[in-house]
Amino acid sequence: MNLETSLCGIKLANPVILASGILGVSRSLLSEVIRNGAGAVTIKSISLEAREGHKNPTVIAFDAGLMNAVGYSNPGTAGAKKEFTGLKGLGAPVFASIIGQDASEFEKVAEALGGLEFSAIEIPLSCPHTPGFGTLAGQDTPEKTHEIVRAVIKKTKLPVFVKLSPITRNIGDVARAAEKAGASAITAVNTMGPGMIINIDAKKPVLGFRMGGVSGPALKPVAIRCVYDIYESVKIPIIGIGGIMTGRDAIEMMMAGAKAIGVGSAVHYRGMDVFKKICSEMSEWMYENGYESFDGIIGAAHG
Amino acid sequence: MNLETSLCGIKLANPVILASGILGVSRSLLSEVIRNGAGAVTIKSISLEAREGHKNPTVIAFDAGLMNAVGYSNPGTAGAKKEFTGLKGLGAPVFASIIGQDASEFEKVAEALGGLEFSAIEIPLSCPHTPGFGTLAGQDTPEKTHEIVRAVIKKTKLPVFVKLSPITRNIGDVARAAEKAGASAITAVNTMGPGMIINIDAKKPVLGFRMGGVSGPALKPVAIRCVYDIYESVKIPIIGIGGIMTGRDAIEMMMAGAKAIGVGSAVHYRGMDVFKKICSEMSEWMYENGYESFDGIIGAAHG
Amino acid sequence: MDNYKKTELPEMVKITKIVYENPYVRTFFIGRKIDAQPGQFVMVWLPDLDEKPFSLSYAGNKTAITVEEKGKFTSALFKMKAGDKIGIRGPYGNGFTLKADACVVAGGCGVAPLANLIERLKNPLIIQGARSRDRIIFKGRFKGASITTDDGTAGTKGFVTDVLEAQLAKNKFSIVYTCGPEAMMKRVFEICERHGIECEASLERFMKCGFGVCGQCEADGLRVCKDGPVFPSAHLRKIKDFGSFARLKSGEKVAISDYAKWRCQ
Amino acid sequence: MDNYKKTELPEMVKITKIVYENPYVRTFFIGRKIDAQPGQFVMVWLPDLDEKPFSLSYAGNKTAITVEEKGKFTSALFKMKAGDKIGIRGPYGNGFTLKADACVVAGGCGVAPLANLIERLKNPLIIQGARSRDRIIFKGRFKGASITTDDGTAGTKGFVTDVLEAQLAKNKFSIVYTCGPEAMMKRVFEICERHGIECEASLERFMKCGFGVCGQCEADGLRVCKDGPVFPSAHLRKIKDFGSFARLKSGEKVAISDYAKWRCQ
Ligand SMILES: Cc1cc2nc3c(=O)[nH]c(=O)nc-3n(C[C@H](O)[C@H](O)[C@H](O)COP(=O)(O)OP(=O)(O)OC[C@H]3O[C@@H](n4cnc5c(N)ncnc54)[C@H](O)[C@@H]3O)c2cc1C
Ligand SMILES: Cc1cc2nc3c(=O)[nH]c(=O)nc-3n(C[C@H](O)[C@H](O)[C@H](O)COP(=O)(O)OP(=O)(O)OC[C@H]3O[C@@H](n4cnc5c(N)ncnc54)[C@H](O)[C@@H]3O)c2cc1C
Ligand SMILES: Cc1cc2nc3c(=O)[nH]c(=O)nc-3n(C[C@H](O)[C@H](O)[C@H](O)COP(=O)(O)O)c2cc1C
Ligand SMILES: Cc1cc2nc3c(=O)[nH]c(=O)nc-3n(C[C@H](O)[C@H](O)[C@H](O)COP(=O)(O)O)c2cc1C
Ligand code: FES
Ligand code: FES
Repeated sequence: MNLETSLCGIKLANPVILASGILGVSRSLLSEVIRNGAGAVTIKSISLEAREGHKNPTVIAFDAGLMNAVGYSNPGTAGAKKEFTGLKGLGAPVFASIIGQDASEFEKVAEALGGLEFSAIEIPLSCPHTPGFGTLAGQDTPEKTHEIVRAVIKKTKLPVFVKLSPITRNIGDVARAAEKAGASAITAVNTMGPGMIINIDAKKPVLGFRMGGVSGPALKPVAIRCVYDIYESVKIPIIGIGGIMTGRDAIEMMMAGAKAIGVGSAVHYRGMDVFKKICSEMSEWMYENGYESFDGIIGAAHG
Repeated sequence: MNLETSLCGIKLANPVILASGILGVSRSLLSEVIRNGAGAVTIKSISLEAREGHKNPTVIAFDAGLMNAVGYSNPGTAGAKKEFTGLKGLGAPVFASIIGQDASEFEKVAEALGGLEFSAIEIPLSCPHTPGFGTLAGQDTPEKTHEIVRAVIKKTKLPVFVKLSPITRNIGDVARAAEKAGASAITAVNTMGPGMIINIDAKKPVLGFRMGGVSGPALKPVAIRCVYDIYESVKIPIIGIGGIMTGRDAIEMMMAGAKAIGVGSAVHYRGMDVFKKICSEMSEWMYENGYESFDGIIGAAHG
Repeated sequence: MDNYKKTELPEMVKITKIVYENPYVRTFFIGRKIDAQPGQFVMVWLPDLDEKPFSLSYAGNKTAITVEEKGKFTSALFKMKAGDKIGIRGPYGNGFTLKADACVVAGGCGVAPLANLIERLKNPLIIQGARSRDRIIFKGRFKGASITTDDGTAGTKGFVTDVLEAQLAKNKFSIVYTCGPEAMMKRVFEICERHGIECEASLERFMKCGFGVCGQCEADGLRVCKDGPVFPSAHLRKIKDFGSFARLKSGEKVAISDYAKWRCQ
Repeated sequence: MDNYKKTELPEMVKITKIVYENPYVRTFFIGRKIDAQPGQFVMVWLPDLDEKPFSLSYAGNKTAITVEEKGKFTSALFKMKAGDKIGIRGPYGNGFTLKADACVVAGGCGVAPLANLIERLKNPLIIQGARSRDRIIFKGRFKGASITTDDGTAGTKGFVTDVLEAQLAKNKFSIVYTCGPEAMMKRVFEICERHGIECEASLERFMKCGFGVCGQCEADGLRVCKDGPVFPSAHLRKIKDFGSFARLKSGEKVAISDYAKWRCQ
């Protein structure tokens, strides 16, 4: 089965993309992920200055998914410029992910990473557990979304993906605001919640930041619904993320309206070769059901 | 271990309460649930007129929890008056749950059920999948919450519990609005999302209403965080609901700030005697850890 | 520890064969083996339309449901052809106990779950009733059934309950299994009570979840989907609703005749 | 199908016994049996403070970690008494392979995971180095170790690498296991390469998740928490960072000496 697809003019060998914040700290790890079958990879989000993030524990796994409050640790634009060189040599497109506390910070980061060989820039306006960023900074309103997208677009010629939060009400409106402002695609969704897990023997929340974003199986139905809503609201392509574990999950996300899908937590449950596994499971299902491309699949659950 | 507690002056043999919408359609089924160890029970929500609710499938179970879009099917106040007679004879407090499309409907339902032997009235402002009600009708804003609570309080002398949604941002503010308006307790939380599950072989969302509220394990960390936030915002007691399966989960919810806990989806996973099971697991943990009451437990994870 | 992963989601399965039992009833064989006890049921989903419970009339390697065309849902089912797919979840509920020296009393489409039972029993006495000759289901599937029809077009003219009374006068049974219109089952149960014979009846109520959480199907504190659909005499005695009341989709409890009317509209 | 229920949450376990190895190092035995391969580690959580990785220095029925007091976290651990509880999750990572004719080269606190290994090996040659006499750990736990100290206060004055060179000149080993300061391990590896001997080294990087998802601990595309912490020669050859670079908490890659300085602040 040929799983080739394209996203905003970017060619992908398959639609399974590494989500931001999982493994994406180094060029070599991105290369490993590509070797394990990802059609494209996203780096861990980069801010203007280096950030240490929250204290440990920062990532835990509970019954129904993962929870994290990494807190956007990253080496800043300076570190990123050293790390992410020669990306064209990796064999698959690499997407930048950039964050800022306001539109002007977003601008600066976009500009700083301009010289690198990224294929697109993703802007998450949706982290639920880092003060100053994402939903805690109100970046998920239609107004702020519009403002930030405009600012980034001024500074880059690359396609801009806007990453939304599942906790945003009327997510379709925000997607529309992003589209109007010139975004090339919507990435949906970031982690949910935030949630909290308390260790009752210690009488303390486990995460260093006390609360964190929920991903994995717990998030999947909410992510599917978000993508379904967004698909009814915009014409630009959607990268569907949230709890995708299997080829069937990926097809489900596409039927909700996603053109490509992102995978994060599944790396924990199924190993780094989950990308290959998902692709072969997709192929198998498509073969068995007589599909030769994603044409009859994307958005099929609508109407 | 003595698990007795009290909630707004209502004595409970234990703090484990049947959540609204699970099993609570008849007096005899409530009686069964009490026989199976519940400290109190909540009826399925009642509207002014009878409602058939959404078409099937209305309740499904996925990897990480349940999803439902029952759509508030209920026999209306007339049916409820016939069904819920002689409640004092059941051996545990029974809480009404009432819904309306606006404050005046809430008023009427509260009034209509006035003659019955309920121990409290719960008002869910938080259903995520029924047009005209809950979050789809914007009943979860501080303003609407205040208005509806005021209206209900005028018509009843019973304690009023306000049930909040985990998808409400700044849930603490809404809890404060409810407290200010005179609510006696906060019930937190209702289902999350909404979410959607698509059957890829049918290419269709499974639920009759396409989307539905997520409960069970997937909801737990979000519910814990909501209760944690509410505990920092109000002084009235909190009934913590969401994904409680075990005695340890119940203790965790109490450490987040709940005085009592609600159980719904666990009936699916552990059977109708889950109430007894949770109580004995709580007792066991308390005994092993030297607790004789809930004093050192409620809110223990704060500070 | 209990299993927290009981998913309850429909799976699309192919209809492999359709057997026309009579002008009103068809048996749909499906391409999935379901190992179920006689008496258990599945929820059948027709995407975009609805989902309803149906007893398994065959289980194991050849699994099937037998359906009477009654309303919107079953009409849609009757339009389907072999090769089409329907959603299935389950099996749900409990089954009949399997005992020797049994008598089986079936009314109309109620023979569906009983047929599956009969094939696992040793020489049961079978009393099968239908309104008329053209409504008899599973003709020839089991030998030696005493047939009754309301109009006398086949077998004895009269009701299954008449045959049951006559049989009980001369023979001994350890148990009577029954499924059919609830009024009929109620009469069968009363006859059994009079003769001091254990009875198991398969009840039918409007269902939503099918796995015991919503409460919709309750009958006097018992969930028909989970504690039933098959109830022993001890339960039947306690269920005051049995033969008298059932709940509409809204949960409103009405006389069983009103329930039937609502179901027929 | 793969298991979707791998929870990774700390469990509070009692410290059952504390052994003072030397003025700077203590072994904390815990009241939970952890069946781990030598070389595997656990994440230790001190609520409200932080969570850090520690190798198991004993595994199985008596499970322990051996800790050097270095900073805020280990100081807090050193204030704890038997009976106090710490959070534990794991074990994580891979272990050393178990081979005959082995040589074990331990530097400082690096002897912790190796001690656990030594007890499962048949007569390995043990070379254990420390800065000075009072810094030697596990004195008497294994017999016949060649001790070196930087200052000559015990054993031979000099470095473990000197002893290793001398041993390789006269003896044959199938493998050399090593753990200690990374500069030391790098030298050990280079010596092994020169002699064509397989080497396994246990690397240390700043960790967050510990189970392979965050990428924080990566070294040239390998995750120290998941693909390591024990790496065979084939990997060590590929890891250009080995002995040269490591990442700060922010993910910034710096010279290993700067990393050490940051860790010491
Ligand atoms: C446990 C269980 C097992 C079942 N097994 C079968 C089965 O094997 N075969 C089968 O055909 N149906 C069975 N049913 C009934 C089935 O689920 C549907 O309700 C029925 O087929 C109605 O079809 P419909 O949706 O087309 O009709 P609707 O669109 O709901 O229209 C109303 C029709 O429902 C009918 N109805 C069906 N059963 C009853 C009843 N007992 N009392 C009153 N009204 C009734 C009415 O007569 C009427 O014609 C079972 C129900 C339950 C709860
Ligand atoms: C897989 C793995 C296994 C480990 N096993 C052990 C063990 O068995 N025993 C043990 O004591 N520690 C072990 N560590 C190190 C441990 O996790 C802590 O990082 C260390 O104890 C620092 O303690 P601290 O938090 O008190 O110091 P911090 O508050 O982080 O203060 C900084 C200190 O970290 C030190 N540090 C520790 N190790 C290194 C190193 N290799 N390179 C540079 N600096 C270092 C610095 O010397 C400095 O004193 C292990 C680490 C990993 C990744
Ligand atoms: C440990 C971890 C770190 C993450 N860090 C980021 C991040 O830096 N930027 C971002 O946009 N999303 C981040 N996310 C969110 C993921 O990209 C993804 O949207 C989310 O986890 C849902 O997908 P999943 O269920 O496949 O994991 C992170 C998720 C996890 C689990
Ligand atoms: C099938 C089902 C029906 C429900 N119906 C109602 C309802 O009528 N009114 C209400 O307030 N909550 C309703 N809820 C929400 C529950 O009361 C509860 O808040 C939620 O399920 C979370 O708890 P749990 O995880 O223990 O199930 C329903 C939940 C389920 C699963
Ligand atoms: S149908 Fe839901 S409890 Fe029986
Ligand atoms: S610490 Fe997260 S991948 Fe190793």
